[in-house]
Amino acid sequence: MNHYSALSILRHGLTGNRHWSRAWRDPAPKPSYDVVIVGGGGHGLATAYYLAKEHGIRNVAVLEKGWLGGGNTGRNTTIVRSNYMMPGNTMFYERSMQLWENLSQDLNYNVMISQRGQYNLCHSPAQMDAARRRGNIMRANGIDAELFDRAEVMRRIPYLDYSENARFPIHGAIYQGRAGTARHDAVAWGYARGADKHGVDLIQQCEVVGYIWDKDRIVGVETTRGPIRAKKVALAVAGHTGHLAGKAGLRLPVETHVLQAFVTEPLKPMVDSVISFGAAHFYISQSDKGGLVLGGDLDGFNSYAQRGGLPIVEHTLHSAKALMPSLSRLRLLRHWAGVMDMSMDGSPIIGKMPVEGLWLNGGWCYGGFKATPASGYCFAWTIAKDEPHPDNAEFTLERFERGCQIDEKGAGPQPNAH
Amino acid sequence: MTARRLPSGGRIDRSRTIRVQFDGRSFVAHPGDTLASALLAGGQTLLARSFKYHRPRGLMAAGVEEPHALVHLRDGNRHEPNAQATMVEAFDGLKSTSQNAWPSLQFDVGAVNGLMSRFFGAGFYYKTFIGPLKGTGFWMFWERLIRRAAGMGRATTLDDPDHYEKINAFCDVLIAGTGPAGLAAALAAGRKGENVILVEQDHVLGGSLLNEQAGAPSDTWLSHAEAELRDLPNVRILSRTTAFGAYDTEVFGLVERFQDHVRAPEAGKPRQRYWLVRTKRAILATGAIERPMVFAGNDVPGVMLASAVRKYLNRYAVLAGKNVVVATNNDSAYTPALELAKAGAKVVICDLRRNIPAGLADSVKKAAIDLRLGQAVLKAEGGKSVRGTYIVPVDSNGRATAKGTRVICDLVAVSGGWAPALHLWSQRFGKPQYHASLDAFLPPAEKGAFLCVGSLAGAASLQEALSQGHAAGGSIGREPSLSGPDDFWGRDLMPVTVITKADGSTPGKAFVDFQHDVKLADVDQAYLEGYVSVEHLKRYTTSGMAADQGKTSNLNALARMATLRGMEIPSVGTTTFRPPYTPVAIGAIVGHDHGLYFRPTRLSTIHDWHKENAAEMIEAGAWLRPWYYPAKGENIRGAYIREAAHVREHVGIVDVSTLGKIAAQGPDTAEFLNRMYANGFKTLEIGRLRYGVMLREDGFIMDDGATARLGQNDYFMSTTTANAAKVLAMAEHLLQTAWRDLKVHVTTVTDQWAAIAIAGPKSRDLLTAVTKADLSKETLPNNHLAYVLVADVPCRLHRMSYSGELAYELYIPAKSGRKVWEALVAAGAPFNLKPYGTEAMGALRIEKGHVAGAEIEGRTTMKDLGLEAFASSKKPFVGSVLRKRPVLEDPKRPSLVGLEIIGNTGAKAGSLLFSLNGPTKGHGEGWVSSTTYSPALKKNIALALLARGPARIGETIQVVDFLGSQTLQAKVVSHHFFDPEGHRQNG
Amino acid sequence: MLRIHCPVCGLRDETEFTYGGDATMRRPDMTESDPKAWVDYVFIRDNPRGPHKEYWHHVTGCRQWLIVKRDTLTHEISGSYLAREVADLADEVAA
Amino acid sequence: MPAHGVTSDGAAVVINETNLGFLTQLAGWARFSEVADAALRAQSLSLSENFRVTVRRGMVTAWRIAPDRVLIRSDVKLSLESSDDLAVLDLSEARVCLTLEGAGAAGLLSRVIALDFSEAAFPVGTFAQTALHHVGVLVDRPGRDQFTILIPTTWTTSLIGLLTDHLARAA
Repeated sequence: MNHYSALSILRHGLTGNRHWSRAWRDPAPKPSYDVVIVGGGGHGLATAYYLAKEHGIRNVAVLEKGWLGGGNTGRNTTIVRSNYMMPGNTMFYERSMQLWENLSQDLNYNVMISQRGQYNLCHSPAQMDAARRRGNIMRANGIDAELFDRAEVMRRIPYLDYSENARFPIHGAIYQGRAGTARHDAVAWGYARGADKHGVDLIQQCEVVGYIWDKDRIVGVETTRGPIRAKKVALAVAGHTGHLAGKAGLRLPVETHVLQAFVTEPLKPMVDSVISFGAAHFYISQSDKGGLVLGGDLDGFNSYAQRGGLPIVEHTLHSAKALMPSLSRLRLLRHWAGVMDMSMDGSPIIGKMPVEGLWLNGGWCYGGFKATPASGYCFAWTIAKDEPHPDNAEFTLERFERGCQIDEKGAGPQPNAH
Repeated sequence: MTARRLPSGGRIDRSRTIRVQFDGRSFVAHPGDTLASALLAGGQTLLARSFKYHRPRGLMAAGVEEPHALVHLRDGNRHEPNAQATMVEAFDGLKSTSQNAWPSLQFDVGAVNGLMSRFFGAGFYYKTFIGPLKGTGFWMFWERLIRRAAGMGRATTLDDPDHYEKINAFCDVLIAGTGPAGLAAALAAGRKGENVILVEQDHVLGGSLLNEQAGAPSDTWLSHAEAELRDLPNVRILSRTTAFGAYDTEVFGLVERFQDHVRAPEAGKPRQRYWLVRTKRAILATGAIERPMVFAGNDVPGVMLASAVRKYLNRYAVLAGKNVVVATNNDSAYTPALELAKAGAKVVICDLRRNIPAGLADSVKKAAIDLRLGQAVLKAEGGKSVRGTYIVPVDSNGRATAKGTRVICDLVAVSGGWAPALHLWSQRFGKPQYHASLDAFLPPAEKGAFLCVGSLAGAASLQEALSQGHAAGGSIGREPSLSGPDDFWGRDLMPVTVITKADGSTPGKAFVDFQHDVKLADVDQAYLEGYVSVEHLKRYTTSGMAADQGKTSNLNALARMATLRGMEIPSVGTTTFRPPYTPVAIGAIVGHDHGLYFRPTRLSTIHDWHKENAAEMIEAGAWLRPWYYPAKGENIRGAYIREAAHVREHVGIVDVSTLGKIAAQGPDTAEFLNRMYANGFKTLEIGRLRYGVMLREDGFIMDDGATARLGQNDYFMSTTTANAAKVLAMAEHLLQTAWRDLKVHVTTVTDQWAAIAIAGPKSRDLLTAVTKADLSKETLPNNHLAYVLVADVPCRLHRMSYSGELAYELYIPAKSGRKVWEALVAAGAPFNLKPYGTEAMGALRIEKGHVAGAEIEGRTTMKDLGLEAFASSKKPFVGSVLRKRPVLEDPKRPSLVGLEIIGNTGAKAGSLLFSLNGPTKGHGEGWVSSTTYSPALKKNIALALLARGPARIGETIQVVDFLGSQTLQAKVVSHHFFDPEGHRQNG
Repeated sequence: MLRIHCPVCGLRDETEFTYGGDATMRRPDMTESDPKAWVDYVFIRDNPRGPHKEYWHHVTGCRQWLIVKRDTLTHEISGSYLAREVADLADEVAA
Repeated sequence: MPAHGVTSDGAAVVINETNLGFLTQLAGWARFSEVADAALRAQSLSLSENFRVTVRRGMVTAWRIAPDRVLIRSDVKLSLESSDDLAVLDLSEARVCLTLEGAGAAGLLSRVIALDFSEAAFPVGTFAQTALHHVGVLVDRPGRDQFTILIPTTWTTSLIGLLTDHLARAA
């Protein structure tokens, strides 16, 4: 295993880059493990990493049906932030932010955390009030937040539409300076390399097709590479949670929906922070490579196809030009889609399931990427200790029958509204 | 490289001369040229600098696959970055400049990166800049510099002066591509009478036929075919149009570059048009893109695709070089080689294959071409222009087997086979099939409603392409017949494109992805590090992720990885293609839907009066509403306090037309309302009103409003402005599914009625004067309605109060809204009537303790908001079971209270509440939902949700606004601040 | 973009409709007082990967609620019905 | 109003707001066909089985807008009463009537409405309920180059603005 540093780059460069070793091993599955994590995305890999690092549980396998990081980890708009106001969410996402802030050093892998700040624009006095409530909760919990009036927003991001023509004038914005972006693929690879270093087996091209049961207890998984027994089976399969939980006889408060993302041709630096439009679901940032990364609404109907439609392309680009008229002559380079587990209140589920032997981490809606470190951290804790960490204590499956939905938007039990 | 324009030939209009500019230098061109062909004709071979190493780059291609020649186009507010010179039609006065180079294209400081390239390998950034300390500061310091160096073109922040349109189109068959196969398909389908949309990205039809020498036999067929198609009224031909995306249910997105080939669009013409096409079936005839080869120096200006060299020669009459090395692994490069020789170039062909078809060998011999079989270009030499090649004999893996020879040349024409342009197909259906003999991915000839024809489907000859097209179109009329050169690339291709030394390395940088500067060595390194799946390879090296989306690189990267892994290409995988096929301008997709037309605007029929009377307007969902009516020099605070005080003292009117209104009709309406609302509605009498609260299915409050019973079967529901559509949709859903037993119809009548609230102690007097009706307390008590005439307009008067004053809502036939409003204003003078806006309305309702959107925010229950008394316990209603879930019954939940702020400063909505001496940490004990200065109480007051709220009345608490650095104290009081007994509204 | 057949209006763009989710969920009777039944109805979904019966509201057209049979993996639509005309919402469209 | 102009294809259009007259919705339940048909016969009309075909006689027009609803435009107010089988609703104030005329009328509508306005797909004498810039409208085609659009009153200014914006940009 190479330690990464400027020095290692120098050394390998001088020897023709012919001696790099694998970032992670490619082991064959063993017959049994202490913990089998299903899903080799950011969450599954982070879980494995923290299981090994924090809890010393190293006899772990991560099973991935395709290639590591091939799901939503590699399909999102890379935004990280911790501006949540609902109890249960606030500190969870802040833990994630704090883990992000030192993640590159922790993993010895530059995941390119760029704390370039995020603006949530407000377009009415009511939105300003709601932003103030959110910001105050953040501040009272030790999280940075600022509220800007129109003049300040105009000074900071002058290229938005402040003209008479703006259909929804900008009244102000709530800003989190520590928010920003990360290099999404690097997050998966960094965790993979870290987990591997601690002895975790990362097994790609290994699809889970069913469970091994001992009476009514799950004791392993059936895979395309044979049966693998495990003391604990943990699912972290965003987009496919319902499908795999279904095989264990669980029905979930989750619908699977498709979410698109967009990138323009590469440009010299233009947008230096993350900006979220408040008049429609739309946000924009610029990647280090120069492409403007745009995000919008869900396509709106149940879908497992990693393919979006034109209505949302139009909706997103309408919003783009409405917010920033000069985008008009720039060109959309590519749009793609991922499938999201949209939960009934917009918040995730992390915990032990009513089926013995099964743990689940899912229902991330669009919040999954920014949650990756805390999700892995808390899920690992929950699996290792058989009880939730305080930061994920509210993310239970039972909250719906108990009446404590964590509904950040107040949109109600309508998955496509979150 | 010594390109020049030939004295004759080509498909350009030599009768006219135009001038184009590049980096301030002027070039002569002719209509029919592209910017690329004009620059090439003028000898400008250096056009760009590469992304990472800032290497000099020229033209590699002549079409959409061009990876190098991206330029800035036009200037000022029409400035546009990243334009492909090969796709820009030349027009007189065209201005272009180079990008990503400093201080100049010729001497670019960034080229120093090239010297450091051994350290900039795959994954460079992931391994460096991690920083010695904790935190993100170290990386972010470097990131600023890296961002500046990255990116390609520079964008303008000026508004786009041009306009765009969207057009909805429908057809029976959409045909993408007007090469021989596409035209044959269009002819057959057109003759059949199908509605055809025929799409061509070029400005002329013909596709690959245009690369034939002018005057070729196919020209006659082409002109006849085009003439016939243009005569068919059922065929719509869209040239300068790209089908950029294929979507579900046979929907295609096209962008027509309607006026992009001129300096500025003609007056009235959109720059581009976005066609949204719904078709029954699609015929894809999008052709194929030639593959480059991977060898050292394969990016040096002067190394071009053989097909591009041919296109420049035959279409633009530009001879790209005099001494040409043709490097190929298939037959298709022989035609350009022969044509180049004929045009006077000295040609050497090195073909990887040891044997070639006899016919080819003969013709080459006749043309005195130096043919070297079993050889390949190991290295192209040169900096800003190619100077020569190093040619070696190679084995079947593309490895040099012996020392080679140096051949001086000024042009290298390369063909590494062809890749069918299956992007549209793949966008829709995903993974295509790999065909080993063609070393290419191909779509199936037919899938769903898609047919693929021509080179896209691997047609082996011009005639086969025509036949496929003819059949796909419906085989109507005579099948076209044409013979072309016998040079099918797939006939005897040797599937090797990577040329290395015997040890597998390249003597210099060999590029796989040109635009992103991904080298063969980067692929090799990715392999070493285990990034071996095609998606890892792509993401780790960024191969295929540039603006050309890997049109020339995907297959070569894949092939290399397959070699390294010792696998077949399909086992390594293929990436699926994502729309758009080529980048599309954002403005084109937006059309008119920006600025004021980003979303439609909803206006009350009284709107113009408000504007004429200087109201400040405010967005409320899609509506604009009067916010306040400032007197001269008055700010919002002054205005709302004055307006609210005026209502309490005299009388005011406010436009409430935005309230949602629903007609609920039918014999079972009472039962329907009884189920919809938490309140009982069975006993509501005709002529009476009742306030109601409606829950979501999960038991949280959804909306509130008053319902009037107008007749036996006839009810009038009102909703909040925000929730009107949601309530109607839910009612329709229940009535059409679970409650089909109910004979009820609901219809929106929001637009049928304008509405004005008249509030204040003088409201009855005013209305009596205006209506001449008896509106006394006895005839029209609170929560009753009456039918009145105002200015001869028959209206309905609801007596109900939101402000807590004696108040009415007047429902007016919408189109008479302004007339009635003006009648009230006119008659109001003696009563000192003033209009008021939503801000004063808010102040009044807060004084009265009524909840609104800030309290009904999707997470509050009836209990939370002190509305429990309205919930009937005698009947089930929507949400009645789930509202009783355990956590929702917890008395510790934040519940509605009033706050009297101590001191002279008002609290801000969104402030948090804490116990007086408790810590100000965490989520607090509640929050301030709505605030106002109360003119009636002469105090700053607020509505708030406070844990165990009602039990804490009398307590003093802290109100903290961290964001505004403000800590206040407030007394917890009942939210019914003003006239809690309702004397005024019931008076 | 989906093109959805409305039995009243004909084949229309998805943009004329709003989505209403799983149509196999049967709303408990109004008199049902067991919270479990309501929790199930309101929150819990089968969320199938493949054939799906779902509500669409033709909101800018005839304002009818439809039940559409659509595959969540391929997006292929294989039938649409007026919700009001389907006798038993859970079972009828199974054919 | 009227607004004269051309589309970007150069085809002429005239947009005009005309008097709607009276608009009445009849809705019903199981006996709707029978009851509505009877009510329509009083106006010398009949209930169409078809949701596309406009039924017109003289100054009275009927559109079957849903299985159990029909919308009637008339020059005089209809004297109909609600009953247990029929719900009568006056919507005269809830819609504004816009006419588009000229060779460019269909082309202009194609730019703002997702429908096929070719004569084969949208024959003269038919109608459709659809979305114009996200707003539900009813489009009727009394003549080849002639369209009538019923727009919800409060959206009218905005939608006319969008239509005339197309003409203004194309001017």
